Amino acid sequence: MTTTRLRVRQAVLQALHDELESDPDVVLIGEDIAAAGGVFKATEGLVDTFGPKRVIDTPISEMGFLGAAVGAAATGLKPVVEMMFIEFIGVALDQLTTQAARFRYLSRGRVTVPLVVRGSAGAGLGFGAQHSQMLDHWFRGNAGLKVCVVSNAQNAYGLLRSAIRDPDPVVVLEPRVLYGERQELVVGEEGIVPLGKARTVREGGDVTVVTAGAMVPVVEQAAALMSDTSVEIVDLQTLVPWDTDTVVASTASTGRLVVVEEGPWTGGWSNDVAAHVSSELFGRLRAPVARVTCPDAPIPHSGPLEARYLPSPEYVAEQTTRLITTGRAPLPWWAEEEKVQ
Amino acid sequence: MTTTRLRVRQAVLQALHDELESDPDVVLIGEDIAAAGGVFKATEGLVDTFGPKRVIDTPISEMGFLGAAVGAAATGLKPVVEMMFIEFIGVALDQLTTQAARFRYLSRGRVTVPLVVRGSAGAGLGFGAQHSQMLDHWFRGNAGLKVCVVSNAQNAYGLLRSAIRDPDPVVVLEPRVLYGERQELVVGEEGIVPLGKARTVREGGDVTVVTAGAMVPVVEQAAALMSDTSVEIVDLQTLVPWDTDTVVASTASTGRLVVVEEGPWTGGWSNDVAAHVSSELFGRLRAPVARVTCPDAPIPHSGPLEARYLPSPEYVAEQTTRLITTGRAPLPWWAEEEKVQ
Amino acid sequence: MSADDVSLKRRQALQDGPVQRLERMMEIRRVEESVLELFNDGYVRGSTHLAIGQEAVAVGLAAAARPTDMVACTYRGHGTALALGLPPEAVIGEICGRQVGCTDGLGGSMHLVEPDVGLLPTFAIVGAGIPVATGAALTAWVRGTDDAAVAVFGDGTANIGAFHESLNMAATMKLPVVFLCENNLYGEYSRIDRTTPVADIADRAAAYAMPGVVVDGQDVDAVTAAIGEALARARAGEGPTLVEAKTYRYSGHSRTDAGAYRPDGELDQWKQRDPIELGTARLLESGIATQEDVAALEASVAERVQAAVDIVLASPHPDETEILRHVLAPANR
Amino acid sequence: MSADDVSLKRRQALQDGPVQRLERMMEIRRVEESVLELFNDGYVRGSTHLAIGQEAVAVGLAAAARPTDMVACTYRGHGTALALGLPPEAVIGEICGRQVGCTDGLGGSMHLVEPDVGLLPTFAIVGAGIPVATGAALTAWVRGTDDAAVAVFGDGTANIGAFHESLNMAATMKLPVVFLCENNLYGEYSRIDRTTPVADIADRAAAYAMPGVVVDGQDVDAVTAAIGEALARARAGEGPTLVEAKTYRYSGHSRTDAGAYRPDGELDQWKQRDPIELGTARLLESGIATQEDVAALEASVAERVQAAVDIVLASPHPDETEILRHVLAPANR
Ligand SMILES: Cc1ncc(C[n+]2csc(CCOP(=O)(O)OP(=O)(O)O)c2C)c(N)n1
Ligand SMILES: Cc1ncc(C[n+]2csc(CCOP(=O)(O)OP(=O)(O)O)c2C)c(N)n1
Ligand SMILES: [Mg+2]
Ligand SMILES: [Mg+2]
Repeated sequence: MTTTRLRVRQAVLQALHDELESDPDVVLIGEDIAAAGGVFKATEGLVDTFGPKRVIDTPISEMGFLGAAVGAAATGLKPVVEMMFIEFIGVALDQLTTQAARFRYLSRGRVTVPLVVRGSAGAGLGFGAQHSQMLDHWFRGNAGLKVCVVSNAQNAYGLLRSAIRDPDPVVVLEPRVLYGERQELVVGEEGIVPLGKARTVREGGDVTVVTAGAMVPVVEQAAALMSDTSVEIVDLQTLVPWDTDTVVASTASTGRLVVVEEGPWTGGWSNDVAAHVSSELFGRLRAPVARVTCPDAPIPHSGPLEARYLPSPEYVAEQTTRLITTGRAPLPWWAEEEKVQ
Repeated sequence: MTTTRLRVRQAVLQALHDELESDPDVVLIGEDIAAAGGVFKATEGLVDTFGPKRVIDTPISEMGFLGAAVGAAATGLKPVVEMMFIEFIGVALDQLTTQAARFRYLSRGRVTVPLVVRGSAGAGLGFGAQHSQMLDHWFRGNAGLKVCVVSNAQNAYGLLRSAIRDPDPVVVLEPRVLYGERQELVVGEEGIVPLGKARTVREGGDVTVVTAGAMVPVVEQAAALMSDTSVEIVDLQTLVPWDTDTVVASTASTGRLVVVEEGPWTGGWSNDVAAHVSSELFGRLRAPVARVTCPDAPIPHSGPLEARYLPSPEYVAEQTTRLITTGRAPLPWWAEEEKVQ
Repeated sequence: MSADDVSLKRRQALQDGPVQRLERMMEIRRVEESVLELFNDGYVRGSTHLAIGQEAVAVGLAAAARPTDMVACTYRGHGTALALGLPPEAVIGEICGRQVGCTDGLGGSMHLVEPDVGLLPTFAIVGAGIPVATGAALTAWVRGTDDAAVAVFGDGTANIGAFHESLNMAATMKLPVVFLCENNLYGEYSRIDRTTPVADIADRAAAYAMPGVVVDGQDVDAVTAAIGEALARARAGEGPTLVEAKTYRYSGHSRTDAGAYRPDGELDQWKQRDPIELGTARLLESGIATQEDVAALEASVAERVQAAVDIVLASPHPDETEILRHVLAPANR
Repeated sequence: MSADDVSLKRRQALQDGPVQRLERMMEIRRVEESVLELFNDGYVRGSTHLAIGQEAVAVGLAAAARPTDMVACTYRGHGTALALGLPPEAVIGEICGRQVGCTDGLGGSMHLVEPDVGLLPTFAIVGAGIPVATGAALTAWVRGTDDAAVAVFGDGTANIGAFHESLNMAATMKLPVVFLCENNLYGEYSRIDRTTPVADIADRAAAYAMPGVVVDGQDVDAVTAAIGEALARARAGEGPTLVEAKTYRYSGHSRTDAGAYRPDGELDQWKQRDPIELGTARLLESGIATQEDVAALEASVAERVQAAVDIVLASPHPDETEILRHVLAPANR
């Protein structure tokens, strides 16, 4: 078992490297990923090693190059597309959801699309309202597509390798705010993280907190703040299909569930988790399922506002504590503010 | 109060006519909506009455004309865009979600986008995997945008007029399968249906069924099948913001909630409703909240399969009855099938 | 013989000569006419887009391309699918949602497919196939094979962003792809001059420093030659070509459209250059076939298509469990 | 005097003469330099895209257009915003996320706005502003006013679908819009020849039967004239024009980019045609200004920008409750 210390961005690079090396059908496609090594340097040097037919720079044409990746995948390659900021797929969504995710079905398994779309995502760096969203909701209600979210260097590496090997299209969201985070991780085959499996980050008995992506370290910090509470933390890793078994089992054992999502209150995956668990464990929960999310608002640029917009460790701890002590789902901060007004 | 008997498509036409007439800033934009009167004939004759500067044919350029509508709205017009099949917005989503829905915020209220996007949506007519989805999930998790779904001629008329008058962008989904349905409805000011308010279709005491769009008549038929059960039916009408008060009050009185959604199991609005009600009425429900949806699969063309894909009155009745009799959320049919396999 | 063997054989038959190409055009016409009848008899749900009048483009493409050249085609794809090799029952069966259809009836009229003769799943979203064909060409470019790809699309589609992005990208990278515009003068109910300020779509090639060629889309030999040349350029690493075939659809846009927006006489004028009649006349003139040969061809085509219709109507709808198959790879469900 | 009055006054000042236009170019340069300093000092979060070297395009546009002509501009918009009239503190304040910024600090560097001088919210998504400007022109066309609209975008953006769709639609409808391409040779880290097979973006106008004009983007007078002509065509109902201004950005694409991908000497070569130096030389030559006048201008600009920076740094961040304001209209929350 090989371990090494890498930042999240380097782990992505390593995963891409390892897959390019082990499978000649893997190609990378995106804007400024070859000569320039990518805006986030997640493809740095790969064109030197693998050449310009494996690491392919494109014009600024998301529909064109995402669609080209779909066509390449349908004809035998395994393209990995870099969507520099995941918002950019808003000009090309059709190719992923309405084309790529339909080919298998519309050919009864004869034309398949082993495509990966990696996108940097999420808030926290002041990129403002058009460069800070998670946008997983665009992909989730779309059969044929898998969606995962990275939370550390290990799963940045391991989920990406799984995604590339997967015979169907997969979206991998990489929270931009984590790119610089460093960790000792396992690389090589043992470092591969399967799709569809959650990871229990920390065990505990009082409450289960299910989360993903950049909220994982936030929840870890929140748990550290709640010294009197034994918090079990589950990192979903894959949002579609999400690991219902792990979440239900954990919640059954703690009797309480808080779902912490980076994303707006309305329409996010935390609703799916809350709906499922509430129904599955009906009558067996000690408190209602609580959701901790961002408000229904565009993401502000200004530092203090963006910090407020995102769930903080303090806020997660406070909401969780209130759930436990009151046995009722606490109102989110903006609802409290509205009540005051 | 003026009433008249119209099909859903005619109610849409009437609403457009009335708004074009009462507000010179209203313009219609879309493919083949002027000379040809629209693929679904929802704009028939309007160009003759209001002229080619009010009812505007465009090239096949969804990004171009949706974006133009955004620009026109930002500079004082009130454009109503026809998205012939709502899937087509997959090549243009950015303009609605990332531009239109952000202008107010990014100008602190000084540049606003009173835009309506009407799209025919949903399954049931054999249009296949790329012309049959609801796709409301693309719009829901996007602050700044409202979303409503039509279920009859009255709200086809009334929601559209509200949407056009609304100072913010609104998506109106029109289930294609309902266009031919005829009803006596109120037109004029009294026929306007406010956004954000659900409609209690039928009162009952045993179970609340919350639904929307083309599932409303399906649920009505289901209720008729369940002669021993007193079913209260709530038509949400608006998905964002949805009427939590009406749903919670109804469910509080019946003690049971079934949410019937045309859309896949994963990622749909029924999760939001289930999550909210489960939490809000924790400990006060007689059974878990049940969801009745389509499976996570592309929409099949073949008639019998499409009929199976969509919740039928029989299926809704059966699921609802099982919920009531067992006190547990029934498995959906595809999970039953998987268990058997 | 498996279904795809049949398709391949049918495809190869086009190489046998002009008679076979004429026959295929006749078959396409007859299938489209049957589809119309089946529609009127209530066997067809959803939408169907007929390509009567455009047979020469489909057959010319199929004659020029290899079965390994991948084709991205549109919802108006019955003719192209038949030309590329799909047997009539696979096409008609799909349109009727029957098991015998090429996607088991799950796709419908707008979704035909047969990868073994190069037909990618056809596209119901305007323009979506253009980047996908470009991607198929990318595969050939990456692998260094001499395969090429073809994107088939209409005149109206030349106004959508994917057209622009794909032509630019293909030209920049010199990808082996042919952009084949079937200019039938209309996008749905709009005549081209109401949506497009240039007369020839081929002129847009200059914006990408790419050759643009106009070809008579009613002349199967001319189409075959033009696409053949473009494919040869592509295989030689000289990059993409935009080929515009001037053609006409006799019917309206889709099943519900009578085409009333067309100027008087336009249809009749185009019918005077009917691709099947032109093809027939040429064979007769050159002595390759006699009137009797042609009549026999017509009869055998009619018979074959009728047999296909019978097969289709005897074929069941797919089983309900099919809904859940092929959503994801088996191990991945 | 409200903020927008200040902006309008500043906009009108550009009509006073060449000195004012030179001064505005100097101000833009000085603001961009300050932004870089503020960034290095940790006051700027997220991304910033400087337009040093491109000042003449911004000022030429602002001089040619009326405040009622709506402009859709990009994330590289500080210069255009200042040229159109926004005062330095509104721009710098926004970049620093302060209350004094033009969106109260909620937008940041990529999102500037001032409708009273025609600046729509600037666009951080490549190409998104082009259809929106087309829509602003649509409003003028529907209402029959003689306002026009301008879409500002880069060379790299000429490869995105929205460009194509908008130019086609505007040409078909003869909408009063000017498509202004700031060709600074690079889209992020890619030189234009690696992504675009034509040398002049203006050549693409032919694909829409629209005039395409190349103008020296370093010469503020030339830019003013070219855009002025295009606007006059637009107002006269003659339709859109594609104007390509050849220019150069001295810095990298964004804050983190040193621009190392550029060939040696390229930057220096362009600096020899610096828009501010060219403008200064012209004023000196024509005797409109003396060296002393220019020095005084420079000093006053530096002072004004420094004052703006002071205002910004004294301005608080917006209040947290601002997050929830302006999501929807007040009655609609
Ligand atoms: C993105 C998108 N917009 C609109 C449509 C509806 N639509 C289907 S076919 C068609 C006309 C296409 O015209 P053209 O490209 O000339 O092809 P033709 O139908 O004439 O073969 C339109 C507008 C669609 N399917 N997809
Ligand atoms: C749809 C989309 N794709 C990619 C980007 C990332 N991006 C931002 S600026 C830029 C380069 C644009 O180049 P150009 O049009 O030449 O404008 P310039 O930056 O040179 O002014 C890119 C690729 C984006 N913001 N939006
Ligand atoms: Mg056409
Ligand atoms: Mg540039």
